[in-house]
Amino acid sequence: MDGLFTLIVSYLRQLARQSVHVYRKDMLVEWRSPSRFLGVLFFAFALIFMVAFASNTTDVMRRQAGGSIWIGLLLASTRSLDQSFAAEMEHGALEGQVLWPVAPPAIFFGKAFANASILFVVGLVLTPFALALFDVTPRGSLLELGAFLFFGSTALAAPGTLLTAITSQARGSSVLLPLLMFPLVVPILMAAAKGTSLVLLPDVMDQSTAWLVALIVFNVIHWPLSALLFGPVVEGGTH
Amino acid sequence: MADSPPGLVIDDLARRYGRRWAVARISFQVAPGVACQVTGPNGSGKSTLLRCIATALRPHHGAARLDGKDIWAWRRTMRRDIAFLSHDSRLYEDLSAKDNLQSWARLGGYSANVDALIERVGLDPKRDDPVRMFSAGMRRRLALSIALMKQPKLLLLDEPFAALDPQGRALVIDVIREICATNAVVLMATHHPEEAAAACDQHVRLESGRQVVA
Amino acid sequence: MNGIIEGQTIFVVAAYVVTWLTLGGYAASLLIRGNKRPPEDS
Amino acid sequence: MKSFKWENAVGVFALLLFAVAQYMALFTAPAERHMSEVVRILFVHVPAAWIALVTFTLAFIGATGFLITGRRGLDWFVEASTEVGVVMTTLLITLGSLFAKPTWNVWWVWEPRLTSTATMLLSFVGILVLRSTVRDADRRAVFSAAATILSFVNVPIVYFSVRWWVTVHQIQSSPATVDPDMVFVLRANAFAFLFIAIWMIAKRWRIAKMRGLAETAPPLPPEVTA
Repeated sequence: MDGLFTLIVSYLRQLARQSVHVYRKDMLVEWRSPSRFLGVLFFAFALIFMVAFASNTTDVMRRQAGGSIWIGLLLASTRSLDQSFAAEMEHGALEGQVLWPVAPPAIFFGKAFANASILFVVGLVLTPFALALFDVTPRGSLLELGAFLFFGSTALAAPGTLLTAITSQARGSSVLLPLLMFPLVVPILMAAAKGTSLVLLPDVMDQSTAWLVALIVFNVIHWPLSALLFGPVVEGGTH
Repeated sequence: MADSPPGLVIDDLARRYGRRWAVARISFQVAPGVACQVTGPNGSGKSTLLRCIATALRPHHGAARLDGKDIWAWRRTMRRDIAFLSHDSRLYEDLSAKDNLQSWARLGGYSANVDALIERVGLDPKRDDPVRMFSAGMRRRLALSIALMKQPKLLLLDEPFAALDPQGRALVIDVIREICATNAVVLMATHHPEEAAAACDQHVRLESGRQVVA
Repeated sequence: MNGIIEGQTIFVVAAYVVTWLTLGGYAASLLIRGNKRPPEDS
Repeated sequence: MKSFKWENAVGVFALLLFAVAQYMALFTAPAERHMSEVVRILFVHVPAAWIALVTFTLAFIGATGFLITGRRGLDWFVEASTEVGVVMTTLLITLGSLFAKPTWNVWWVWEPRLTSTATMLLSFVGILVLRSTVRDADRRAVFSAAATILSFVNVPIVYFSVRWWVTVHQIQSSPATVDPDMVFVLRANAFAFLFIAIWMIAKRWRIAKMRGLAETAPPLPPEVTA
């Protein structure tokens, strides 16, 4: 029993170590090619602008602010996921990692967390801009707003990373990813948008915390499940 | 199953794509410390054979064994000691040569001397340039240095001479001899049998997926 | 006859017709596809 | 056909049962007091809902089994049950709309059950599109198994999150004072749908098998004699 315990602990430590290295590598790639990140950022900005143009009154805009931010982040996430896997597929680096002594869940955790980080940063830059544009003064705490951005980003990144690993190996990936991803992230989008709106607008019944808990629960479900499925997906050609 | 001799044993290996058998009925052995070259026209199944041995593809029939162990069944541990230089360079365009090597070393937990490796493949002056600026031959050299990092027991080279200048080809021959000296197995697919003969003692020829028995 | 609005019967008719058409159509497609040999290549 | 196939017996039985059950649903079942004739829609709507869930559950079980065992038969089963599930869910939503219009006077309500059903349909349609996009049989099988598991797990999550969101909506519970005759007719239709679905999945499985074998099972070439 003790032996098994040590074995599990050493496996988890190795998994954590490898995940950190995958994460560092991904962030380094992002850091060395800032134009990709800026592209995603301006894509999100443009979307927010379009939403603003399409809404007819300031009052409607104000109430839609939370939802608009998350629509912008969701669409931006499909761009950034696509790009992050394009870098992997360009010279077969993803296959290289599979053939390297790296546990597939570690590849998943590293990449998914890198994607979540990028999304979180986009959210951090985008939100003040959106608030100014929609003329909203947040009523709730900024810390809670940040928590929604963080857990919303991680919740989107987990299934997004798994599905991009699938679609980047298929033809016509740019159409397939939204097709598979959007139905899956309905609850995440809803919790994030609803919660963010409650932080921005007067939250008389203090419901925002419940939505934050919901987002964390989605994370707890999606991260391990996607990590388990990632191995077979990246080794798909080998079966 | 009869117990396998040490080194690489290919036992009636076959792999298909869709309805087509890319390779079938391949059987040969390579003893430790020996380099073997695989030749054959384009599309004869050289790459498929190497990819099967490298655990990038599961054989649909038969097996490849290294020191008596089925490579596919033991792939999780075997991957630590099998190095594979494929057509894909496994490089990240935006990272420098050094960053690329360092990332791969950290990922696999290999304590490699990255600077020495870069020097070994002759990319010393370019170590901090992004791979985007590299020529095909330089990428090939860098990919080779990634494979060398593993200090492999089995080195698989898929057309290592491609895009390389004469010095580069001499480097590959040098590397093969060096790896063989560590009692490892080297298997390379190539279109240059004369050049490869300088380092290879064994020869397997494929034609449309079948082994040509000499 | 204790119906509230006579026009509602049309929804019942529509529902059953849709059901028959969907199930029947799909079953027919299964039978057709099942009898078609796939193209033999090489 | 050359040999007897068990599913054809099921199919004939399903057809007879379906004919009887539909006749009862249309003509002999008593119309409910408040909603009059419209209640007859429930005799097809509710079975479609049950069977749609059953087929997706089967797809989920098949997908999990495939990832564990790697048996190709299970992949064909995933393909079959997903497609039948998509047909059933499309029918279910159409019938739901036809029931909602005369009773709630709208075609669509943002209500937990409807929203989660629509999400489920979209997810599984996406999986069928994915299957049609991936050429390589092995990859196709693994990809769709992973997507099926993810989508199936997501359905209850959507359901509960939407329910949490729209707590204002009345829940269309089945009336406690249901006529036993109605329950019988409902069950008869549900079983008819179940057997139809079994026949459809079996038929679709054979098509998937035929295509799968045509795609990837040539015999190993003979030994070369030196």
